[in-house]
Amino acid sequence: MKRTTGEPLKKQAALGERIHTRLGLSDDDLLQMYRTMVTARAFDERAFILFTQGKIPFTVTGHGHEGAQVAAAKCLTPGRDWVLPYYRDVGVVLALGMTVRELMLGEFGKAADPSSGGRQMPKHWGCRRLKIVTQSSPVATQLPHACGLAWAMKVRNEEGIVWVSFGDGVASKGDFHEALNFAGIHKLPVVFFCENNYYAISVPFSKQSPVPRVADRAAAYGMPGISVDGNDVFEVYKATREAVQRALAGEGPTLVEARTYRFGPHTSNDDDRRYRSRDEVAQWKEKDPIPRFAAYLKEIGLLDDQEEAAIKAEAEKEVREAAAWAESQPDPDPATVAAHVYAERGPAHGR
Amino acid sequence: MKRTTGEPLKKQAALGERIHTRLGLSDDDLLQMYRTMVTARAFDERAFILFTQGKIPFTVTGHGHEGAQVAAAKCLTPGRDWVLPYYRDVGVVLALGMTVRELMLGEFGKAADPSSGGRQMPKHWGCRRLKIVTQSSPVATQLPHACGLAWAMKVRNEEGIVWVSFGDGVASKGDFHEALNFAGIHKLPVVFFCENNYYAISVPFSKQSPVPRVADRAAAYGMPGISVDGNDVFEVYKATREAVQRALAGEGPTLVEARTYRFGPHTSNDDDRRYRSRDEVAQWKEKDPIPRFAAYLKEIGLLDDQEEAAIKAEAEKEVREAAAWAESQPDPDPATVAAHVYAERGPAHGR
Amino acid sequence: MAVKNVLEAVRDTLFEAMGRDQRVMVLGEDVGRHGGVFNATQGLYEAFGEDRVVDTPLAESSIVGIAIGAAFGGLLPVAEIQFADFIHPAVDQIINEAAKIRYRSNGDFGCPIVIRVPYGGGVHGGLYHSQSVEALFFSTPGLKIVAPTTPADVKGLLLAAIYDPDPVIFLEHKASYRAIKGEYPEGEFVLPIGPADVKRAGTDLTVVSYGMTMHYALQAAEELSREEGIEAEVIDLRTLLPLDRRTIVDSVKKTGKLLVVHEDNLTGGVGAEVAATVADEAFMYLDAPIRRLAALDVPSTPYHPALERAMLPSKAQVKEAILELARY
Amino acid sequence: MAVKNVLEAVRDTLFEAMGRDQRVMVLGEDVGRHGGVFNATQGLYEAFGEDRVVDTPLAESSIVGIAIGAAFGGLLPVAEIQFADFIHPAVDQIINEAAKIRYRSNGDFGCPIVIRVPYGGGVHGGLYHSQSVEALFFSTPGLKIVAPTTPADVKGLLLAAIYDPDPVIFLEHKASYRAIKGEYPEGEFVLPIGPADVKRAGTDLTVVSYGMTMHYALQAAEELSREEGIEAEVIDLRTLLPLDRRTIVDSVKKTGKLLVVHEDNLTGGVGAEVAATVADEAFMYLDAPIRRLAALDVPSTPYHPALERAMLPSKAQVKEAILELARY
Ligand SMILES: Cc1ncc(C[n+]2csc(CCOP(=O)(O)OP(=O)(O)O)c2C)c(N)n1
Ligand SMILES: Cc1ncc(C[n+]2csc(CCOP(=O)(O)OP(=O)(O)O)c2C)c(N)n1
Ligand SMILES: [Mg+2]
Ligand SMILES: [Mg+2]
Repeated sequence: MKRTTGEPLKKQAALGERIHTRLGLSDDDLLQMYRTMVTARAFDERAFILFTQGKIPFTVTGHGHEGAQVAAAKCLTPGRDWVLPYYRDVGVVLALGMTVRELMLGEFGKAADPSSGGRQMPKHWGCRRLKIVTQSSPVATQLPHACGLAWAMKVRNEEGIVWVSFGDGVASKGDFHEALNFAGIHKLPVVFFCENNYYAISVPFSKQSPVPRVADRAAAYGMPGISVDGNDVFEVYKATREAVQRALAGEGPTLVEARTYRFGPHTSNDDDRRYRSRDEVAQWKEKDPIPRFAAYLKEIGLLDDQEEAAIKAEAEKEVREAAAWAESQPDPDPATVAAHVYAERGPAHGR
Repeated sequence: MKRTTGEPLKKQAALGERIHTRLGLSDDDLLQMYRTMVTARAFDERAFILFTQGKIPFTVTGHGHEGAQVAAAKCLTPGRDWVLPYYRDVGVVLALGMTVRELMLGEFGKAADPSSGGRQMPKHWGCRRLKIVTQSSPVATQLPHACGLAWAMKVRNEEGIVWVSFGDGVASKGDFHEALNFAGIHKLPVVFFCENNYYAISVPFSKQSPVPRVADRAAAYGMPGISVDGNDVFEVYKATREAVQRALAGEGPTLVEARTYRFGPHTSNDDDRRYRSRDEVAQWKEKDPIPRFAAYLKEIGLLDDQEEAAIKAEAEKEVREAAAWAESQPDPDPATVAAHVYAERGPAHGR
Repeated sequence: MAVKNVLEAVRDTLFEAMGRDQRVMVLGEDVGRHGGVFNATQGLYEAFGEDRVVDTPLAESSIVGIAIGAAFGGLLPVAEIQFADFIHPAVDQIINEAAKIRYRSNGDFGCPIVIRVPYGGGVHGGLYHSQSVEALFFSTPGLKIVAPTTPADVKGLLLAAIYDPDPVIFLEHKASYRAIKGEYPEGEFVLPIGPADVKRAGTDLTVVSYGMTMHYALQAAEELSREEGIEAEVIDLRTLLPLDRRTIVDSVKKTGKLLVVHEDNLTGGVGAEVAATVADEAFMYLDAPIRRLAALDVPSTPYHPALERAMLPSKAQVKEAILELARY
Repeated sequence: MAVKNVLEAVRDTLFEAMGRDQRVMVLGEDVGRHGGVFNATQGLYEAFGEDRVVDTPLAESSIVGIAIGAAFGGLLPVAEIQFADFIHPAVDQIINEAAKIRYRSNGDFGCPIVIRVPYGGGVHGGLYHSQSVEALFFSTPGLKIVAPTTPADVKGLLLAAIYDPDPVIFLEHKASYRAIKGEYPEGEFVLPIGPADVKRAGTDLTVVSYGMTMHYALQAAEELSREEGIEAEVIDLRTLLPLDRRTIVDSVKKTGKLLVVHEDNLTGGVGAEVAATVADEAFMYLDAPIRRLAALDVPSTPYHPALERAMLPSKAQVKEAILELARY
């Protein structure tokens, strides 16, 4: 979508004090971020429809987390930084450069699914090209991997950082502790990014955590812990960027907590009415990061209602077309089921 | 040993402001504690001699930790509180009521060893009678057990607390985190007692911990963390007693850190000269809790040089005799090797 | 007798046990208000309260570790591991602690815990919601493993497990939850842990199995009886550890042929032990090679149905294997 | 060629590999300044510095997890687990992560790590410094397990493991460290992971083993050759996973009899798979029941030497088992 009038630019110039300029974000950055958020939302909505239609057996969505995800991803440099996202991070992987079509292949578990060729459930992304590390489902296991990657970058003097994300429930696990401890001891260039949506499936945060904030745990690891409103794109961007800068400067890891909410059920198998009141959900929906960001863009004249609708329509079209396309792609060949148990040939060359 | 003159009592009365009276410890308490410390020391010295003589294949000592151990144990009520000690805690189990002879059976792995009938290495105590829970060697695993015990006590409305000890290295492990997290969430009556001797075998504390104190980790679990000079019997006693009182009052867990030092090698298999300077060891030996406590006892007239020597001689005699006795006791019968894999009969009745 | 499915059997048995005995508690992720991601604990929270139905943090090692401690304290804990695929962080607590407590304390302490573990594939769960983990624990003396897949067996063995003085891993095949229905005995109904169950008597060959593949074997045996007059004896192990070698060996002594079938992958599976036992103790009675049918030796079950089917043993394969061995 | 013991072979091979290739690193508890509790990493810290010789915190899950991440980052990590008995907290990282990375990424990622694991009993280590853990990992496709016990095999397979593109568990029998000596090949000497090694050719029966019991078998075979004229073929598996079924089956086809010996306990051990394979693939060639000799099925090795001896298979028992089977 191209902008058609110069008007808003003028308006923006008059608003030199606006937060995004202070943060060094350009108009293009903002629009690109907004589009990615809308696309992420549309993607997950489509995935859920595919599930409801019985076209795919399962999905999991990031509804509500898009602001935090896209803001955090904006701080990363694709191809330089290693990224270990978790299953809600559709906004992250889109922002990094995975395409809607690639992601749709994953939803259907198609042969060409770049993450796993249909071996993993949807949303378990991996992509060597973009340094997105292959995900498992057991939670927290990726946190020590992030430390190992950071160790390798450090001793090989490679520029860049490691960004790893996870939910609030994950902070309860042993691997969380062991990883943050190691990163803290060795001041490794890792950004630990927690998307706190206050539930681990049905278990409320108060039964996961004796402290009110995930970030409160950072001090035990000798690292800064920053808790921000995860539905505020700029807060998340600012905190994550500072964390990335600290890491790049050799000052060590940071724990960033983005407080947000998941609007839908845990996965397509879940019924969240069993454990959350509709009131609570409705209250959080008022803080939806997408309309909130849109309001900002409108305020500074970067967006109007018509453009907003157009971006949404465009995103919906893209994901719908991608779904139809992906559905028609070849399924994995059962004859390949025993491939890749071991490497076809050695020796190791770092992969 | 009985006191022979009333003199010191008078002297003590004149010192009403002394710390031990403020803490509610009687003369008898002090002398009993002192004797236990000296016995623990003598026991471990004897064990090491037995190893050097080739009479036992292995041992591990608590040299240097005795002050912390005996002070902590003084806060516990045998038979009421559950106790999960670790392999250095000879002072703890002696204070609770295991006998020198029982412990010596363990050193030799004799059939009558109450902890394991010779199945475990020495110093892996367990004793249902005294609510001392059977120990494994993998570290940190006992911490969630402590939480489970506390849960059971809580829901069954049993009076008492759970006391669990461990080394500084253990704070690095996942099980440490998961246990303290659970205890913090549910405000369980547990005292987590860390004997920080600044080494996990050869690995110095600075490579285990990004924070200068183990107690600094407590805040992440919503519990108080108290770090005390572990060679100061009164500091340890005070902190532990407060922790026990909090637990009894339903106010939840506490992490107590007793900073101390191990005077000898990690175990009889270890040579600590590979990783610690003799200077460092010598400096810590100046803070030896036994002479330090003796000095206090002398100051308040509870002990003189002669009595000090007598207590030592008595302890040495006791452990020497116990060693000779234990050595002569029957070895485990090889025919019992397959016993106790499963219960001989059911059903379960809580054990 | 009421007819229930396996899931209902699990839930109702837990309900009965908790109603009858204050010491019984359940703990795990989402077992409380939610009632469990499979609904296996539904209603327990409302009936028995949060002291006895505990939503734990997301931390499997501590789930088992806390259960162990609670057992020391006199409770009879039933821990749920949400999916078998997530039991691995608890392996230390299970193998080094629970299974060794009695032995290492020379009988002074025991560990009466149950670990309920939904397992198995065929549910489009992909690599991490499909695993069979019995081989992981099968070399662990001190531990018991049961894997019942009829509602009656579930009830009888779950009650036995709760009252067993030793740690029991209670495997529940996810595909059996709704697919397998049967009579659910009322009241006190306890089956002994240990004995295998001859689910179908036969003379031509012995099929040893457990879990969903046991049902495949039963169905295939019925069909082959009708279609080919082949009479397969089908043994449902039900208890995997300790293994009931006697029933297996006696059967093979009668039939002369053995097929072992399981959904776990081939190498290192329970089937190897069954085969090895028979190759020793019933060698003189064997008329044919011992056959095993199992999942492919790949790291886990892939997500896409086409791959999943290619990986797991099917009923058709079981039938074919029985037929082939019968004709040997 | 120099004669070295197994421990020296481990250390010197690590030294060579690190000297030659910047990517090789070691990590674990006490591997740095201390040089390892068995001295297996002695001198590495001084030679290669703390970036490449890393004293980790006391946390096994992260030791393996960090190694995996470092491998993603282009290094070739060799992790040490101080004793096999402490590998259990790392089971999730090993089985669910390392072994599944290639498969789950459809070949996009690999996991070239080595996990060195001192294991085995007979060293008065009690329940938690004596365990054999091979059965725990043996049902894990995607993982490789090697267990060499001669200095030459150690060198050849450790170098192979370091350069293997997949995760390798490298089992080092603690009792072999000083007891087993032999020639240590100089320079580049790599053995393939996979093939078993026929350590002694024979015609009367096949003995399959690995680890210390393999040495017992070799000694017993020599003695029985002299004393009784019995010629046992002794196969050293060396690689347990993937299992070299071909060499085993071919040998049994020749000898007609099979004895499997290992120090791990019987039930669910590697021996079961070996026996099951032969009971299927060499059934027609078998002249006798397949025998297994292993440790007792108790939770672990007890501490007191009298109990320890009663639990572990001895050389005398191996000899007796060979003799008995040969005479069958
Ligand atoms: C080790 C492990 N245990 C259990 C699960 C099942 N499970 C999947 S997601 C989840 C909750 C995760 O909650 P949180 O970390 O807060 O992330 P969220 O889904 O809320 O974003 C659970 C229990 C798992 N994937 N891994
Ligand atoms: C899980 C586990 N890993 C490794 C070991 C080997 N080990 C025994 S004691 C020890 C160091 C413990 O240090 P710390 O916790 O500080 O206690 P300390 O011995 O210093 O009192 C290690 C690594 C073990 N027992 N358990
Ligand atoms: Mg959450
Ligand atoms: Mg220490």
